[in-house]
Amino acid sequence: MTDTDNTKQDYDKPPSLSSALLSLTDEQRQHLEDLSKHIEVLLHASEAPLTATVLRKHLSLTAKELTQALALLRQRLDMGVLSLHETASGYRLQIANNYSALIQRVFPQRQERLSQALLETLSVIAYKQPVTRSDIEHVRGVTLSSNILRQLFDKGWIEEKGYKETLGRPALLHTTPQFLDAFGLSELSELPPMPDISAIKAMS
Amino acid sequence: MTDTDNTKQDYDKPPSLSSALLSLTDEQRQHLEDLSKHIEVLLHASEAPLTATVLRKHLSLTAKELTQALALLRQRLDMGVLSLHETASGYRLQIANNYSALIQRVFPQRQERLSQALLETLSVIAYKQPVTRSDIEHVRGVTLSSNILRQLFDKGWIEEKGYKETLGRPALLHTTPQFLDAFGLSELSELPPMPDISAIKAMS
Amino acid sequence: MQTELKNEQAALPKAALLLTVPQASDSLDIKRAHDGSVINDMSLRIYQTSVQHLPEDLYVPPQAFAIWLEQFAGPLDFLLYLVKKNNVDLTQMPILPITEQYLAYISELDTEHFELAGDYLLMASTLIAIKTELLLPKPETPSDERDPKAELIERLEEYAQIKVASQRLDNLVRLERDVFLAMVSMPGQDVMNAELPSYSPNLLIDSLFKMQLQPDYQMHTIKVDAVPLADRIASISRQLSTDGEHSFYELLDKTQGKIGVVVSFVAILELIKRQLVGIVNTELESHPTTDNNDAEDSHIKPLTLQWLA
Repeated sequence: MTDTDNTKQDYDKPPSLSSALLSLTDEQRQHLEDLSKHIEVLLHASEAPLTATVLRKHLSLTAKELTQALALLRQRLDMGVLSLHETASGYRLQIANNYSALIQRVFPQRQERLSQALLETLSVIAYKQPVTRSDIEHVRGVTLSSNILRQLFDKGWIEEKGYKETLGRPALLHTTPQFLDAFGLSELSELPPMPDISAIKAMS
Repeated sequence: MTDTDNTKQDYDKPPSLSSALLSLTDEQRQHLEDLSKHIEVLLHASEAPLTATVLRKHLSLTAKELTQALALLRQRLDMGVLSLHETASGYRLQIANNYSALIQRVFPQRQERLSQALLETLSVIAYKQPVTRSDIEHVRGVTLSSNILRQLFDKGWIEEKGYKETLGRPALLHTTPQFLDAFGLSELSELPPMPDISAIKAMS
Repeated sequence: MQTELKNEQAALPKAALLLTVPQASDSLDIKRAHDGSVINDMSLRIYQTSVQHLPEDLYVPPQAFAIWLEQFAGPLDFLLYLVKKNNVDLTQMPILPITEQYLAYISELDTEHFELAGDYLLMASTLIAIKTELLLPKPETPSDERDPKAELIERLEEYAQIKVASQRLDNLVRLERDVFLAMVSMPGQDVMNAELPSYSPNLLIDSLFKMQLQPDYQMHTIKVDAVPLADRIASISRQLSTDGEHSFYELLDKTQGKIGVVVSFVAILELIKRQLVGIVNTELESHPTTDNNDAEDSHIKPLTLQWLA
């Protein structure tokens, strides 16, 4: 698999890009262009980062097609404000680093404020892990917005690990060591004790 | 304000685009290019759509600069997979319509379905606003579950505003701009027409 | 699919509870009726009690019951269905046979579960009232009272209108079903994280309290909300439920000035009203702070609050 080789080159163009794309016919190039757009769509739509394996599976790509399509995608993104970022858990699209000052100026609250919906979701995952998406919806009684999960993945506070052996094999969500760091805990057992929710619910 | 003029042209290229950008010097063009990138960054980073007024304020733009920068942004987005969409509460970036099927296939969990009970409740609020809870119960003939209201509040589609001057001063429910955004409407008058009574009678 | 079914159940408690098909919660076994799939060999149960025979003039094939289970949104919806099934004009609705059908249907319900079917029973009583009126000889002098049958038909019409409107609403191109927002991540963590604050784990617990204690959206909303009441209620609930009891004074959060104290006080009142918190009588105990105070203060008894849940 080539996707782990260029982990550290997120913001550089891979050196062999142009040579890899040079010898293509127009038709091949158009095909690759389409593939790169499909990859971009999936990255924009996914809650969690997508690994090379998952991308290849969903789009039926060969390893070579993936490499070439990603190269094309990087080329196209260079004209805009996004960059393709590869983390341990997969690829994701993020706003290029040089715009961080602009974002912080316009949305100073963007980083610090955790919405109630986000906190509730995180709490359910932290206390009841491993949980599926529908477990969270069941506890909270409302549908879970993709945007909230995406934010939790972005912060690196949750990860997908394993599947529940039930219809559709939904992914199981866990909290990460970064979550513990952010909340000043050294292990999960240090979480404040769970309130007796059923007692509260019965009375209120 | 020019931002209301092209409401209906979300997916078409504005007709006067090229002529508006033709007479620019390289330097002016570069400046506009930067502005259009800043707009793109803010739209990506914002949790809600951004109005023309907000964009102009944060980026210190004249009305003309905004129009030109948005035109450039649309031009650039055309090469990728996103589209600039103008809604009741401002501009937002969404994945171009022709990729919806791909997303629905790969991420079926992103497709939010609404129950009949929720849709009926929402319709009563949307068509008869302002209404109280008991108005909704009267029309539907069913006790209103707080779960449905909670979901509608959670999505930000409805809000309480004012009270009905009757026993108990019950709160009045209205739909919000986010409701319009979610259903692709720019104002309440664009709601699909209510079926008239005669059609209903014939139907049964 | 699973999520969807859960939502339906949560959203339609009345309709979903009224009729339960075996393993209704197991989405594997229920084929979506509107997909046109046939459900075979389904024994019908109404509230755990299996129904041997259906009301005679209301034979509904078992497939239709699956539709009923998922589709009917209440008694008006069910009545509309009966009217349609009898193939009559709504305004010409033959109230007697329809009432008979409705009541025959409802009578199959196990008496133990009648309280759950409140909405359906309310409609049943309305129908009985109308039926009675129709059977009694008409009073000679026309009364000013509204004709209950006309009123019912009006309600049915209004409901039918809303039902169609809701289907039209559902046909609109909707965000997050037909079109999707683009999601991107913020610039690199290290760049943005420079000023990331550290969070207290109590935020998590407070959010859970808030989720459970959330008023039913019937409370008045306060515009200027520098110190959110819900947050304070959650935080005080956490402190009291963890430690069992606290002195009133300690619970008044003074870090946010007067407003903070006032909001804390209101939060405590709210919790007392909901009987989650009680006052412990501590009249004769001496309080450490009273020792140094003058006589005037010493008659103020320290107040201790206790978690009751």
